[in-house]
Amino acid sequence: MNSFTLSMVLICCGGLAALFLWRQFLLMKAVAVGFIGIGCAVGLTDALTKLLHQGSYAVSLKYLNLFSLSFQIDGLSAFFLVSIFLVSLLAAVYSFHYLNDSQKALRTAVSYLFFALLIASMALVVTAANLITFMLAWEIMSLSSFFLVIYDYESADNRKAGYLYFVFSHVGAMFILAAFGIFYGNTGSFMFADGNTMPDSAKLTILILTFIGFGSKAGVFPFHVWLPHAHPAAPSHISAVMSGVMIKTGIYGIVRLYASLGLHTPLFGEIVLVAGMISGILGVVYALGQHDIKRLLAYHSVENIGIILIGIGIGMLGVSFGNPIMAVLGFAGGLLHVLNHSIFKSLLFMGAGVVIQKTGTRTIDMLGGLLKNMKITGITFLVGSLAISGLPPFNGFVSEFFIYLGGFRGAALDRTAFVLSIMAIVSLAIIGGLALACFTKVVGVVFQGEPRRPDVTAGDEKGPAMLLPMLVLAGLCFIIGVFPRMFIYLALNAIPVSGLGYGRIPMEPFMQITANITLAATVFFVILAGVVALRLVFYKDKTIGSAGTWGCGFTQPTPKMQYTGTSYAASILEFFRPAAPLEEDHPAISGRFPIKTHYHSHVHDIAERHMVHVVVNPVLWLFDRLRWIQHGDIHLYIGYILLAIVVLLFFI
Amino acid sequence: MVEIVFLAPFVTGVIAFFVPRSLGRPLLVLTGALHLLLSILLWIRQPEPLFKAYFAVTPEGMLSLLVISLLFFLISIYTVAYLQESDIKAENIFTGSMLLFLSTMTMVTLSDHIMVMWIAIEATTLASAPLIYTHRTGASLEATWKYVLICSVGIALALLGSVLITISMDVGQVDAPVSFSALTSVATQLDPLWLKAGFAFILVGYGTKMGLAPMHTWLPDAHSEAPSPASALLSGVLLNCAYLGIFKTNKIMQAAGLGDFSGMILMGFGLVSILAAGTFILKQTEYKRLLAYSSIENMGIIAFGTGVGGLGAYGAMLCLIHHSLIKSSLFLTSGNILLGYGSRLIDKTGNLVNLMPKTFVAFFSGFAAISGLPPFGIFIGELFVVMGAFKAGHYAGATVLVVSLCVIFAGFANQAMKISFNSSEAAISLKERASLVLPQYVLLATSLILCFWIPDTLYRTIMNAVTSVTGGF
Amino acid sequence: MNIPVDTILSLVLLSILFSFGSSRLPGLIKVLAFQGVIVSIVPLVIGHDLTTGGILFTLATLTIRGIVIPLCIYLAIKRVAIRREVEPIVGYHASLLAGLGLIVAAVVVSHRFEAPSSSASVLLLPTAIALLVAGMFLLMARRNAIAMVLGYIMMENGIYLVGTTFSVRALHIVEFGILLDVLAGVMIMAIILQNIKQTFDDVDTALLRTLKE
Amino acid sequence: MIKSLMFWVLAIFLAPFFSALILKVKAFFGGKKGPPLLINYYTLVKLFKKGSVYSTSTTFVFKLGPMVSLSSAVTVLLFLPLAGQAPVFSFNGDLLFILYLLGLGRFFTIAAAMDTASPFEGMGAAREAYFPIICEATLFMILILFYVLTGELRLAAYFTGSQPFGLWQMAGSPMLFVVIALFIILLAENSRVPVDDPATHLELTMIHEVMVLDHSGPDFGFIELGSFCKLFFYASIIAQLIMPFESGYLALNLCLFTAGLVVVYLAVGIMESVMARYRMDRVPKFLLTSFALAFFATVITLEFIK
Repeated sequence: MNSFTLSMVLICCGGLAALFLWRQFLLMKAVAVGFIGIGCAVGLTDALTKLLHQGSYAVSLKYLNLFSLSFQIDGLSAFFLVSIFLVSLLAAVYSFHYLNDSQKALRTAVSYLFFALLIASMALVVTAANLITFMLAWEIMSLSSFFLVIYDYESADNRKAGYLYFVFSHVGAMFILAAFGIFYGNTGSFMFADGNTMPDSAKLTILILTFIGFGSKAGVFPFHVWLPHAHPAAPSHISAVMSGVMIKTGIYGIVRLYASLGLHTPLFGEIVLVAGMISGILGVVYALGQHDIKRLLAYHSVENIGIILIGIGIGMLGVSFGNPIMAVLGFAGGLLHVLNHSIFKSLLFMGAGVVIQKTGTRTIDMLGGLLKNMKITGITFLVGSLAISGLPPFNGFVSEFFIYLGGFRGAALDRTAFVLSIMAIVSLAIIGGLALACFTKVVGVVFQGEPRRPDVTAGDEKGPAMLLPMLVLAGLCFIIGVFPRMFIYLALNAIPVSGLGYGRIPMEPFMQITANITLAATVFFVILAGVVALRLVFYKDKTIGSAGTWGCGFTQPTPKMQYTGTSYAASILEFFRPAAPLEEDHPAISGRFPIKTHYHSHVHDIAERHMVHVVVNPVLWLFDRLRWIQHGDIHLYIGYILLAIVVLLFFI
Repeated sequence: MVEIVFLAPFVTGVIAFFVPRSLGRPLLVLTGALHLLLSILLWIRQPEPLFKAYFAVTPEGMLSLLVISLLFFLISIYTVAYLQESDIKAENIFTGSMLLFLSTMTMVTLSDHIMVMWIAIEATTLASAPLIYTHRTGASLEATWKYVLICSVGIALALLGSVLITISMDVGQVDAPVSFSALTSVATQLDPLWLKAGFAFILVGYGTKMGLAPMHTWLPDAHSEAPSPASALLSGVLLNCAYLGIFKTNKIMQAAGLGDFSGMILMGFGLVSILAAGTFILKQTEYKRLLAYSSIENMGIIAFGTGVGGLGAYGAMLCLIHHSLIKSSLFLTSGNILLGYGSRLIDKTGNLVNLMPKTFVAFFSGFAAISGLPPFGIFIGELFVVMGAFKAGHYAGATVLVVSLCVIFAGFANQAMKISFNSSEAAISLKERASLVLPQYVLLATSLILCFWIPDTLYRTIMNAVTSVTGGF
Repeated sequence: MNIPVDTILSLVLLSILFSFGSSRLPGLIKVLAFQGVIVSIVPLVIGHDLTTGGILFTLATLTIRGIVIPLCIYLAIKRVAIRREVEPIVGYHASLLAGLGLIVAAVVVSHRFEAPSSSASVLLLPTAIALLVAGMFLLMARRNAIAMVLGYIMMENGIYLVGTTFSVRALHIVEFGILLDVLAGVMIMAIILQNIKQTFDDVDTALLRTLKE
Repeated sequence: MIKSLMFWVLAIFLAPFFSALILKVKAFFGGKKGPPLLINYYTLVKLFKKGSVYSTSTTFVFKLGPMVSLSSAVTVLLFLPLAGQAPVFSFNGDLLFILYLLGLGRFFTIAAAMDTASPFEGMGAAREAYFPIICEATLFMILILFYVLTGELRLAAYFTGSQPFGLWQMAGSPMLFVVIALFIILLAENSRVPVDDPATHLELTMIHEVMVLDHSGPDFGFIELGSFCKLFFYASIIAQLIMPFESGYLALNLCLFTAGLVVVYLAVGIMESVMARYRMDRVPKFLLTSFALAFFATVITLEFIK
């Protein structure tokens, strides 16, 4: 039994064991977390070794006497496996203290079962080597994650979220199924490997259909509608896994299909690139408008998926315009961003989880000043925010750096590539700026200043099992940001299988880039150290006073007067109003003795609006028109039979 | 000595009419067990029938027979528990009709002569009519009336179709017994015009019974009014029997080289049925009708797959088997829900997950299974149907299929989640005894296992059944 | 041209028109009985397989179609004292016109099929089709449940006509089974009729429209 | 290397001096004598001597802010070529690093401001987070232009070497647009009039100044020094754009460079003297013009080249 299978078995055992032990709450949690954790660790080491010493490992089982379930671990799969197992491992550890409601013991056990299933199915998705296997794993993944989303089914919102997610993932799966049908219809084979033996038109159709299907899983605008509903609904460690790695399986699918079909027409690369820009910018804009911290993070997943797609799109353009360096830079950047995003996004969701568990609210504008009592959470969250804003010296910067370099390569090419690259670069810049604005808002409002409500404060941050994973992830953000060499190497090892046809990629130039990043980071730290030293010198035996914040002459400041996240984002949202219509509910103050008034604002997601107006309502209307055919009159029913016969007789 | 398989339940059925309920219930279960035993023996031994002219052991027949007896055995176990919970007047009639129903359906699976097949199928209608009228209410009466009349009219057309096929023999000066097997062997000599006409009438006739739109109109009424075990039998088995008739006729058409004609028609009816099902699933208010319409949908998929042929036909066969297993389990579960909430309206239910956890497990996994989610078998069936359709180049058809599957899922998922998770004030008196949930679990487990591993003999049987309609994968 | 057969068949066609015209149930039943008798003697007149078995079977058919079925329906009416109108959805005159129309249509359609034993009679196939469609017409155009049952019986007559006379290889045992099925069907329908009468104290199917969608 | 380091140190020390020029110009326009040219040094020294008072609302982030912003600004100067002299560090793509490092500094400035729980500082922070977004877009536009012209992504490559004039040769007149765009960005990024008025006394209308209200003593000194360096960075870029001459002699280069710097600072001063501050909601339009200019320049040039 090779170690991959071993890890699968361990993980599933963990899930099942939880189901049997649910009466002893702590024991159940310990066993489940233990098994799942060990399983993930085994899988992680296995994937890492396979990624470092390239080469593909395949296994195939007989299925239904006629078909086969075949699995294959090549560079690409291994790369995704790394992030899957890494995040799942930490999320499992986190869950030990996060799921602490012994009233819900059975439910917790069930959630562990589906959690294990989710991890296993994700791993199987990225290792599946033929269509049947892929669909099987894919659907199991959707189903298990659905159950995790409706963990708190008591609230109607969560039920709606679960329903949305269920429908979206199934419809997406149907698109993929149709694409696979065309695949099989043209090749007569179920293996991904045989993909390149069909006409280009079919290839393009498949790529586009799968792009829609996988996009609806990955949360590409406008197929992201389910995402901001589902991720807040799930428990935080699940949100971490879903947002961190599950949606990446969609990215994997896109890359895998691209690799197996080997269709290098610019068109698809352009589609991916444009989709990436749109989801990137709109994702972060909507994120700015959110009041619920987990919804905000969910929208940031849309944004980062956009960045990843920009990277991959640049890579694809590089391939189709015969520019290897651009291609490699794009793909490397995109893939590395997959890993990076899985790290800092799960870190942020875990942080948000701690906040929610301790304060009991998800509304940003009700929080404040948490940093004083929640040092570790605050610092790690700060690190995550810096990383997701793509600032050096953290990991987000590295991947964006590579994507930028690729984009600039593209800017030197001819027309279409040139225009698209310019757009890509500029939108990346805008995304970066907006992300910075958004996370200064979150950090500033949630963790800094004073508590906005006296009743909403965090006493402490107990629960080492929750803090440890966050520390590890924060550490990773830092390490990748300063010493990216190793991780770029991993990403580069993942590329060759993606059908670029360059064979082995020369490492040296890219290693040089990483060396530069390391250099710059170190320089920055040296100078920072200098400044710190300077500060120490300056403050040597000086009087450090302490007083309230200066109210600029205003004498009665209250915490309620602090700038809220809503007002913080208002001016930027104003700039994007056409794309993000803002709905405000604010009865004007009137009369001599005005009654208490309120202010609610909500940023509408145009995709959600139009989905309802353009898709749902017409379908319902159409089918409502048809309902009369079954109106209970037997004479008419017999008429149908006669009708059917008459119609058939015409065909004879 | 094949005939005993349907004679035995016939005898016990007749007996059951005249015994008190204390004897009737065990008789039901015993007959179920006996029937299961007999059909397994039949499966292993493959004996020769006495009247070769009328009966034969065909692979597709064997498949349906095995499914029937397995289902009936489990359902009979459930029925006993169900009867204890609910009060049914004239229980002996119920029991007797169940057994007669079983015997007639068994006869369908074994019959080889066209007319005998017709007789058997018409007999199923007559035997199952009392089941639908069990509750003795106005609505159930109406359902029975529609069921009997519409099915009789439809099946009358099927009779005409059978006659037309014999005419096609006269025209083609063929001299062979009027049995499916014989006809398939001499199909090429049959007169195509009359054969086509015959197929058309048989399709509409048996299609009425199978629940293909637009002849499906009786189905939701009958399924919703019948007591749940009966609905399970109707939906899980009866539809397969009707399908068997169409399948065999389609075999003849294939052999006669009219496969494209029959395939097209089958696909057309399949798509129409799926669309019709979608229409009513979207805003359905009663869960039993919901399940009934979902049966129509699945019958549509099966017809479509059969029409596609090749991998599609294989998928259709898988769908057929798994649909019987899962849909009957769902109907049994709906019986629990009805006993628990005392209403067939979805709005009156809710919070099943807490109020009846065991039933919830059965219900929700049944829902997941019927909507084609793994690890249950319909998933693989639909997968093959869609892929086969694309392989055969029916892009438009496949597209319609996929789209309507999406719509149906959206509707079904909505209702299923309402039943399972919505808040509810209902007070549940029902105690979930093992015999009220175990049958469903067994059925689902069977489907789950069959999704990953099909015993070799079963596989070969399926293949033999399909090969005639298979243009190779 | 086969005089006796065609005269008989034309009688059948006439009976269709009568059935469409008749407003009272007893009359309708009488027409159906008459129709059943004629239909069941057609094989004899066409005269293939004049074996004893054939003759016996024909007699059996005659008794069932011509006597038993109409009788049991008549009794059903008697028992539950149902109002005697057929409650038409399509009026009588319109029905008559429709009847004429569908007879013509049947003749036209029958030309598309070259009947194997058209030697027997030219009117055979048209009559069969006409009976079939006329039965369905009654089923669709009469609200009274009993009239609908009678329509079903008319359909069966048509099919019987096709079956017994066209296909040479009719095995009597099989046909007898069919006959029994039809009989049982009608019996069950009669039972349901009585139940409907008891439940709704009327057999107007307009009452049976509660189950929908 | 050593020379470059010396230049770097020199830059840090000269940055406050040049900023004083602005004050002088404003005073001149105001018909006043104005503060001495070394005013900024006096201020810094005074600040460094003082102690500090910290708000009870603040956390370590508040103390971290000044240090990070200062060190980011200083680090940026390391990559800046001065007077045709190669910078200390330079690698392919260092410009990206520079821009994002300045972003890091901004992040911490904002964080420090939010730390004080003061509504006014929050207001300033929101603006500080908003306007630079457009500036970055403009900068990247210009970056694309330079990259396509020179094929290099190193700041040093544009202003050192034998052909500093290259950009003008290749781009021609559109480079004028670039200069203007860069100037607008300089005004915005360093919160000068018309985007922000460092001399105003109404907190509601401030951007940068209001964010540092609560800082005092050496911390405030750091912030001041940092903003001087930042201003110097942008100014010297523009200076080397408008004075793209490379005589072989270091001294001469130095003079030219200084002249360029003086011109830029004077321009800023004049701007501040003759213009009023825009209303806050007008600022984005102002910045968008810079973006438009850069875009225009880029497209025009590249069309000509291709």
